[in-house]
Parts: sequence; structure tokens; C-alpha cells
Amino acid sequence: MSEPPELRITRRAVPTSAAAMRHALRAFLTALEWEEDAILDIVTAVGEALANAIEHAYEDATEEAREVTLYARAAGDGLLSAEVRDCGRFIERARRPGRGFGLRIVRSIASDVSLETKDGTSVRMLFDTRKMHKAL
Amino acid sequence: MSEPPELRITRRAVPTSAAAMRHALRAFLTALEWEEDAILDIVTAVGEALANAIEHAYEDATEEAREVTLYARAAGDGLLSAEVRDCGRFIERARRPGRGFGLRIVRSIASDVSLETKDGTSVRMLFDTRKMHKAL
Amino acid sequence: MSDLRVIALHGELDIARRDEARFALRADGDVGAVLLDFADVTYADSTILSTLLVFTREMGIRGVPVAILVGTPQLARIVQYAGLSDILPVFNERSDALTHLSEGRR
Amino acid sequence: MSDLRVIALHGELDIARRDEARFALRADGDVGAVLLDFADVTYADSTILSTLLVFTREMGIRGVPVAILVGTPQLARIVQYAGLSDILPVFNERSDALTHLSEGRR
Ligand SMILES: Nc1ncnc2c1ncn2[C@@H]1O[C@H](COP(=O)(O)OP(=O)(O)O)[C@@H](O)[C@H]1O
Ligand SMILES: Nc1ncnc2c1ncn2[C@@H]1O[C@H](COP(=O)(O)OP(=O)(O)O)[C@@H](O)[C@H]1O
Repeated sequence: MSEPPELRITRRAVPTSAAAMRHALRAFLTALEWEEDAILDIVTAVGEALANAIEHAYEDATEEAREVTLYARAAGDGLLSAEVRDCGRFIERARRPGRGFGLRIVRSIASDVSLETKDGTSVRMLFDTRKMHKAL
Repeated sequence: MSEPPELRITRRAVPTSAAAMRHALRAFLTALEWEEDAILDIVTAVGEALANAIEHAYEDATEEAREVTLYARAAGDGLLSAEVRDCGRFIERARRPGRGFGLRIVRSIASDVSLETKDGTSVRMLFDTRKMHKAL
Repeated sequence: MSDLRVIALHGELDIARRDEARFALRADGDVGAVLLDFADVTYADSTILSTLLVFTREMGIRGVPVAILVGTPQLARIVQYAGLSDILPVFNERSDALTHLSEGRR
Repeated sequence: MSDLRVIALHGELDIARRDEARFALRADGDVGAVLLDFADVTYADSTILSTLLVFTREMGIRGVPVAILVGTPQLARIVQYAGLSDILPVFNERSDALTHLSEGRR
């Protein structure tokens, strides 16, 4: 009984995977009885990280190994740590007008974000539901 | 990328928890792109084990520690192992007419079932989607 | 079929809704046949099967035919897994359910 | 408001539906105002925000007012998180959206 609630899903990094993975995360958080407002925001942030892995990570990759993994783990006290990880290549890019909202959205919602770009990209997000919606 | 997909949820062992945990399992299996027929059956079997923990495990327990945990882990090749665990007391009971379908249903669907009744009840189920629906 | 009683339930019929299901599954008074319209039921667990069993038996004793119309394959299948296919009169089509009821009428 | 163009989308607008959204967000011909009826949109990601931004700017250049009617709070909130509240005209009420459009009409 002591292990924390967790969810891990690996899917092919293709556009249709994003919705399925968000749905699984939403149902997981709903089962934990988290508040709907917090669920909306967490799913939004994780959804951005998933969309990035799907859109950018494998721009120049061969067809194999195009995968994206979502890992989420709830701690007590309304904390959730989540990680979206791919095995692609992070693309450093100058800010493009009308784009580049994804990571900004992630940073607005998560209380802590760390981006690691070794053997692919890993976006680690910490959500603290007690501190959420502070920006709104 | 090598860790298998998994889901772990702990909830209070109360009737309303069953649906929330089934929904999380369904969304998890859907995200893994399992076939709808297999998902229906797996959710049915796990649903029975959850209902048992909720209905029977804590019949004579105090209010604290009434919890039920669902753990599911997908292996390759369409295999899923699932465990439903509570910290209550297994109740040995003579077969009651018109009851006692739960474990029968679990055994019809899972290719392997083991019941452990130490520090509560643990029902371990192995689902092999390649062999499912054989009974129908 | 003026004395056909239709009892419709919907959604997920599980342990959390056992009392509701028990309460809904009544057919007092002069009833010729009962259609349990579960076309919009999306999930059933074994606690509901027990309730269905009790109801069908009671009606059987009163000579009142019962038909269970199901929507989701989950319900048809859990009946089979429980070994109740020969006892619970489950139908996928409304017309088949109604035919069963009119044939079983007193 | 005979030349009000209503463009309705529904469901989850994410990366998988970007092309569809881009295709839907057109307003050729003589248009006086555009209501993007997203009342039944349940989710939007940032790829859709980019599409909305392009569309709203194009319409702005043509002097055509745009209003985005949202249903789910998720959409209103992702706009704020992206820092686009002052740029994307988001409304929770249809009447407010229509008022905005009639005030902005040429
Ligand atoms: N998983 C990833 N793999 C490769 N590159 C990424 C990944 N995530 C983000 N990036 C890079 O960071 C940039 C900024 O991402 P983001 O803020 O989400 O905006 P956008 O996706 O609209 O460009 C992307 O354009 C891309 O170059
Ligand atoms: N998690 C559990 N905790 C305590 N007792 C249990 C548990 N699961 C099953 N049992 C015991 O096994 C019996 C048979 O279970 P089952 O086949 O599901 O039928 P039913 O729940 O209808 O009695 C139960 O009545 C109960 O006595």
C-alpha cells in the first residue's frame, strides 16, 4: 500500500498518440480524486510536452524508435511529478513569431520544470496543486 | 524507454472508487492501443476484484486503512499482469445461492489467477489477449 | 401488449448502484411481461447479476416473462462468464426481446 | 448581421487536428465578422493557438472582427498561460462574443 500512485505509458511519437496519452493521464488523476481545475492544467502542460516530442524530436530520425514515454507519479499533499521523454534530438531554434508557446505554457503551470537533452529530450515537471492557478 | 507501461492507483475502499479505478484502467489500456474486446474483458475481471475488496475486505474493520490498490503492468506480446490488493481480511464463506460469481468471472477471463490472503487479500491476474474470448 | 412493464436503467451498474438497481427492479401489480431496457447500460458487475437473478426468479414464480435488452457487449459477456447464459434471458435486439416476451405471455 | 461568418469546431483540437483546424479557419469573400464557435471544443493545445493567432491577425488586417466563443475553461486558460489574453478575443458567453463583433464591425 505504500507505493505512490503512478502511470507510465510509451507510445509511438505520432500525432494521434497525444490524445490517448492525455486521456490516460486524465483518468488516472480523476481516479485519484484530484480537483478538476488542477487536472485541466496538468493535462494541458503535459499535453504540450507530448506535442513537442511528437512534433520536434524525430524531425530527422528514421522510422524506428520514434517513441514517447509519459511517466507520472503522485506524492502526498497534492504533488505530482511528471516526465515526458523521447529518444530524439532536441532542436535549438531561434524564437519563431507566433510559435514557441508550448514550453511557456508548461512553465506557467508547473511549479518546477527541468529540461534535459541527453539521449533525447526529457521534460520533468513538478505540479503543486496547492499553488496552482496563482497566475490567473 | 525500456520500462514497461504501468499503472498504480490506491483509493479508499468505498463503492464509488470502483468506477474511477476502472475508468483509469480503461484509459490506460486504450492509450496502449489494446483491442476494445480485450479491454472490455480485462476491465470486467479487474472490476470484480475491486468490487470484492470494497464489499468484503473491511467488513469488520475500523474506518482507517480501508484502502484498495490496483496495479497493472503491460508486457510485450499482449500480456497484462494486474493485481488488486487490500489490507483487510479474506472471508471464507460457504457458497451463497445467487452470489459468488465474482471470482468465477475473474477465472473465466484471466489466463492465470492467484489469490493470496496474507495481510489482506491480493488477487493477481494474468491476461493474455492472444488467448482471450476462447470461452465465447 | 398493454401490460408490458419497461424498466430502463443506464450508465454503469456496479456495486455503487446496487441499492438503486434493487429498487428499480420491481414489478408490482398486474404485469404481463417485463422488459429490462439496459440498452444504455455501459457496464455491469456481478452484484447486478445477482440482482437480476433474484428478479428473474421472482417473476418466473409469478409466471411473468422477463427479457433483458443489452447494448454493450460487456453485459452479454459477463453473463456468459458467470455461467448464467441459460438463466438470464439476454437479447441484443429489441425486436427479439419483445418476441421472447410475447411468446412467454400467459 | 447578414455577413457574420460562423466557424464551428468541436472536440479536442490538438496536434493531430492542426491541418483540419487550419483548413477550417478561412474566411474568404465578403465577410463582416467571424464568430469562432468553439463552445464544443473540449481541449486545445498550443499548435491551435498558433493557428488562431495567424487567423486573427489576417482578419485584423482586413478589418474583420473575430470573436472566439469557448466552452471549456481549459481553452480560456491555455490562452492566458500562453500570454495571449490581450491578443486573442476569447468569450465565455455567446452574447458577449456577438456584442464584441457588432461593436467591431465596419
Ligand atoms: N521534445 C523535443 N524534441 C526536440 N526539440 C524540442 C522538443 N521540445 C521542444 N523542442 C524545441 O524547442 C522549441 C520550442 O518549443 P515550444 O516552446 O513548445 O514551442 P513550439 O513547439 O511552438 O516551437 C521547439 O520549436 C523545438 O525546437
Ligand atoms: N478482497 C476480499 N476480501 C475479503 N473476502 C473476499 C475478498 N474477495 C473475495 N472474498 C470472499 O470470497 C467470496 C466469493 O467472492 P466472489 O466470487 O467474488 O462472490 P461474491 O462477492 O458474490 O460473494 C466472497 O463472498 C468473500 O467471502
